[in-house]
Amino acid sequence: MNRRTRLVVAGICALAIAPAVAVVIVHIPAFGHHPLPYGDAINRAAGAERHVTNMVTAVNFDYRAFDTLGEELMLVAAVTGTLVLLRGRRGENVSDRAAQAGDRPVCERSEAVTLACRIFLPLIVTFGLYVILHAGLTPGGGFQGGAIVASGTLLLYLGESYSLWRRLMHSLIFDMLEAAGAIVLVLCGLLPMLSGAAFLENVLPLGQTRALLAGGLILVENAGVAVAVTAGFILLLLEFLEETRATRGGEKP
Amino acid sequence: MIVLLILMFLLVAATGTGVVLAREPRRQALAIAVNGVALALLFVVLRAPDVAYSEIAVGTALVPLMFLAVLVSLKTDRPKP
Amino acid sequence: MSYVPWATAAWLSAVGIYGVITSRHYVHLIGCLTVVQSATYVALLSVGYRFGSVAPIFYTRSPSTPAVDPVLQALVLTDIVVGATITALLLALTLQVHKKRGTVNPERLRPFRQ
Amino acid sequence: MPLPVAVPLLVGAVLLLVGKFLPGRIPDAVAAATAVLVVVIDAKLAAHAAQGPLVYWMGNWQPRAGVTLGIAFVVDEAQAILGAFIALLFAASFAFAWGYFEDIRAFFHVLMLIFLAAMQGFCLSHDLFNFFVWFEVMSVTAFALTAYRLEADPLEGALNFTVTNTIGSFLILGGIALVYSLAGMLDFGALARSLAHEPGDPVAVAAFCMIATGLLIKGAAMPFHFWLADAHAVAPSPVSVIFSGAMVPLALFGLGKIYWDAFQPVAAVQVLMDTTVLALGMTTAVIGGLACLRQRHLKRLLAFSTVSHGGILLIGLALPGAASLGGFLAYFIGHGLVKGALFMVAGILLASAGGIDELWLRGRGRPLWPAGIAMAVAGILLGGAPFGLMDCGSRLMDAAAAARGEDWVLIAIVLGAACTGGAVLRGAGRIFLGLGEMPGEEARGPSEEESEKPDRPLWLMMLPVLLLLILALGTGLPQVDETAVRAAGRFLAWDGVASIAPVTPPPPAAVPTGVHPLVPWVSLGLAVLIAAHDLGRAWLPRTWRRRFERAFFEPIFTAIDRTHDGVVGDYVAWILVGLALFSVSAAAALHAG
Repeated sequence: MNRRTRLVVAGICALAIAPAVAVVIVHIPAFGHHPLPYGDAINRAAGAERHVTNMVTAVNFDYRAFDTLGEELMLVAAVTGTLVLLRGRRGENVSDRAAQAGDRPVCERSEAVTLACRIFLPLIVTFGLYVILHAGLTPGGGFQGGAIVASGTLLLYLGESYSLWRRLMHSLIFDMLEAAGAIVLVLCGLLPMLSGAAFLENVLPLGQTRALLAGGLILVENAGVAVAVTAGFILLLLEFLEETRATRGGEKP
Repeated sequence: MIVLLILMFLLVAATGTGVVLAREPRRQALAIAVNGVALALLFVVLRAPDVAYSEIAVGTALVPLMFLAVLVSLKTDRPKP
Repeated sequence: MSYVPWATAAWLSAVGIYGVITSRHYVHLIGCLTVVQSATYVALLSVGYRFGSVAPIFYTRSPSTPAVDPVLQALVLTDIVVGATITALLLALTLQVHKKRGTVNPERLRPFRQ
Repeated sequence: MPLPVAVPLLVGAVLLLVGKFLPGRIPDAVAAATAVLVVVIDAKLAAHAAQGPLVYWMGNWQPRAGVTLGIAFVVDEAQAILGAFIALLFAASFAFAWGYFEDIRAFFHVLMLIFLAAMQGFCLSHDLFNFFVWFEVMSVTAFALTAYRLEADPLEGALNFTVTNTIGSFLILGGIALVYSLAGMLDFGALARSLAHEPGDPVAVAAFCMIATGLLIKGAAMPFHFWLADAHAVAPSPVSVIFSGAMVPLALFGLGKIYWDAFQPVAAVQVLMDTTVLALGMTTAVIGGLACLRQRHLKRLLAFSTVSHGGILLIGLALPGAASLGGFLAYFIGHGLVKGALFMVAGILLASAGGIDELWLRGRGRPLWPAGIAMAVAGILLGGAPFGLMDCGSRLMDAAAAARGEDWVLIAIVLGAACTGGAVLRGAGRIFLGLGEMPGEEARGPSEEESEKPDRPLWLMMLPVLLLLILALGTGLPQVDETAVRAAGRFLAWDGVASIAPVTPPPPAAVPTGVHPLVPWVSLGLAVLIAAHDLGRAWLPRTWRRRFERAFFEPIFTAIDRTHDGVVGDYVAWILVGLALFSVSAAAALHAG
């Protein structure tokens, strides 16, 4: 098929699908008035049962923690796959130092940029950590905070230099951190079984509602996710940025 | 409230269309970031601050960055014919 | 009003698929896939929304305040991870394909060319 | 009960942590031992589940006041046996790959173990979203594993695989959103109870169509199957073993699961299953078989045979009743064993003979004669021979179809089996006996040069092949029919409701016998005839070749070639065609209901 045939085929199909979509849109329960028995049950019960005030965290790390386990392992698998894809060609040996940028000129950063990055970097990382720590109380959690911290570290690259960022972001460490985060999560499932409880059952003391350290196992899982996500995303960024360096003779940094 | 919701939905639809229509990949990376911001705003209005956070971190920072990195290396890469 | 969210989701997926079908650059195609994915976020969160409710976070409120559905928000969080990981994998694949074939035009990339 | 998932995940994560420091073959051994351990766990679960379904709530979140709060695993015999089989296939694949991947840090083993865990989760999960999560983990690992060799074709195949299957998973998510808007629940049992109140709701039907399309994309049914030939043909052989033997049929089983566990109360969905899905299965079986004959790239040939047998499995799924589901289960396992063995033979050829092109390999397989015997046996089994586990399956499907007066369904099964068996027998004859000087239609099939690392002794690679074939042959006993039908009957009666209501054993279903005892012979005869025809073309009269083949077969083969062009945009357009088909037939089904 060339592009035009393809579009014609797709158009005809769209004509067949569109009425079906319209029927569904008309029949779906009205927006803003859905029956939500599951969500309501959680909203009613979780605060008292798990001593956390962020229901999304309660769902993510307790009621449906098994989903989170799968999700984290998906991240691990995807990062591993990306590493295979990108590192396979370069070889493992070179991946722990900054690849040569060839004959590219090193661009000087203006002092204002450096200064701004030096100010914002700690702010962003602190904010990320705050988001991670307050998972049980206010919006946020290991996943969001981890992503924030990971993107924050890029300011090092922007403000200082690639090689400094590369030296600090030692890939082996993040490999291991990522694996460790995943192991923590699986163990959160398995260890309660040793005491006769169910897989992923929250057996730890729950602590005080509205306290930072409340929620029992939720805290541990949150930490595991935070570590795995931070390390995973830093690794992804690392490999993609390394890729921009790996070839010689490019004209543009 | 309803007006705000409708506006946000339309904004998301518009920026999403923009992502598709930005055929030049470098501009598209920017369009993705804009779409991410629009989505995050919609999520706030839909009372989902947790999701908004992660959309901001992932959709407007990490994903466009990966796109840009790939575009740069596609450009510098000289494949053997 | 009631139809707007669903129409938005349908529109986003339609326009995204259109982009995938007509794309001439694999990176652009991946961008279009993220648009299709954003349709799923919109649909899921719209299902969980309820007029006159608060976010499902009861730090300053009593847990009996009517709130939107936290389960769907957790699902969307997972969905976002799915999206990011798949995007990363696709981008890595694209990079490698470019190294081997020298093109990222989806129409010129066909395994088992005769 | 969560152990089949948790154990491989833990081992995988630990391997990722310490893989760099492990010497030599330790990751191989650890991974294989883990797979064997999962087989043992699943077998124990199957033994326990013989009394009744095992229900396990993750985090001990029992349902409260009729509302399910957490995620459940529901294990009955059928699922536990499937899980054990999948883990067994992984063990065989690890044994086959012994020493094959000794590169950096055991990444291969990590990905494979996560893949194994995801399949176990997908098989046992009883929660719609959790089901999706494991489906997605399965996809992500599969994408990465396809491209593992980092050559041009694997990368392109992996891209097509990723894009099409990602669209599929978005469709599933959309379906989940629709279902949730109706029921506000995710547990299968709760969903079924809630959907039973609205048997004619178009939203429920649309949700089913979207989820089914997503699963059929992964299950490679027409017209969603295009990615499969590109991906399975280029993945490393040990990975193709899993893709074809377990992943594709498992996606189809997933379709059965969401249908029987959740959507069965919706009348229009029943109609869809009876008509559209059955028709898709039959078309897939035939088209896949024809396309299979056309190939000269051996792994691509096997990939199309997977498409065809996936179609046959879909027929077994679409016919209602315990007998045909029992047939599905037996055929699932039988096909997985045979197809696994065949992909391993292809791997042996890649490693030891240095190629995968059927015409190039002609006669070069002679020194590897044990592999040739294995390939011929596997071809006979694929062709529908009247013994072995696959035969149990097709016999039961035969009986189920006949019981509904739909005997004509058998034509598709026979054609699919005969074409694929014929193609495999042709390959065996040409490669290992040097027959077939004059190539036929397959000569213009696409191919490429490739090889895999030639460092493993033949006996090591033949061992798992033999194991799989012996299992496929030796388990075709009459008792198997009985077990399959019993397990299927209990699955149908229990699986959906077990999470929310106590269950009692269903009345034992009678084990039907195939009503057409000649069918296997016809199918096998046809397969041998096809192989003989293709290999003996040189002796055929020229007028026959010109008149008959050119006029009749060439247009078909050309059309098949044209559509399988490898362009991802086309594949996505075909997905739209399938969706349009579902929309129209769903509208018809709703109208009729």
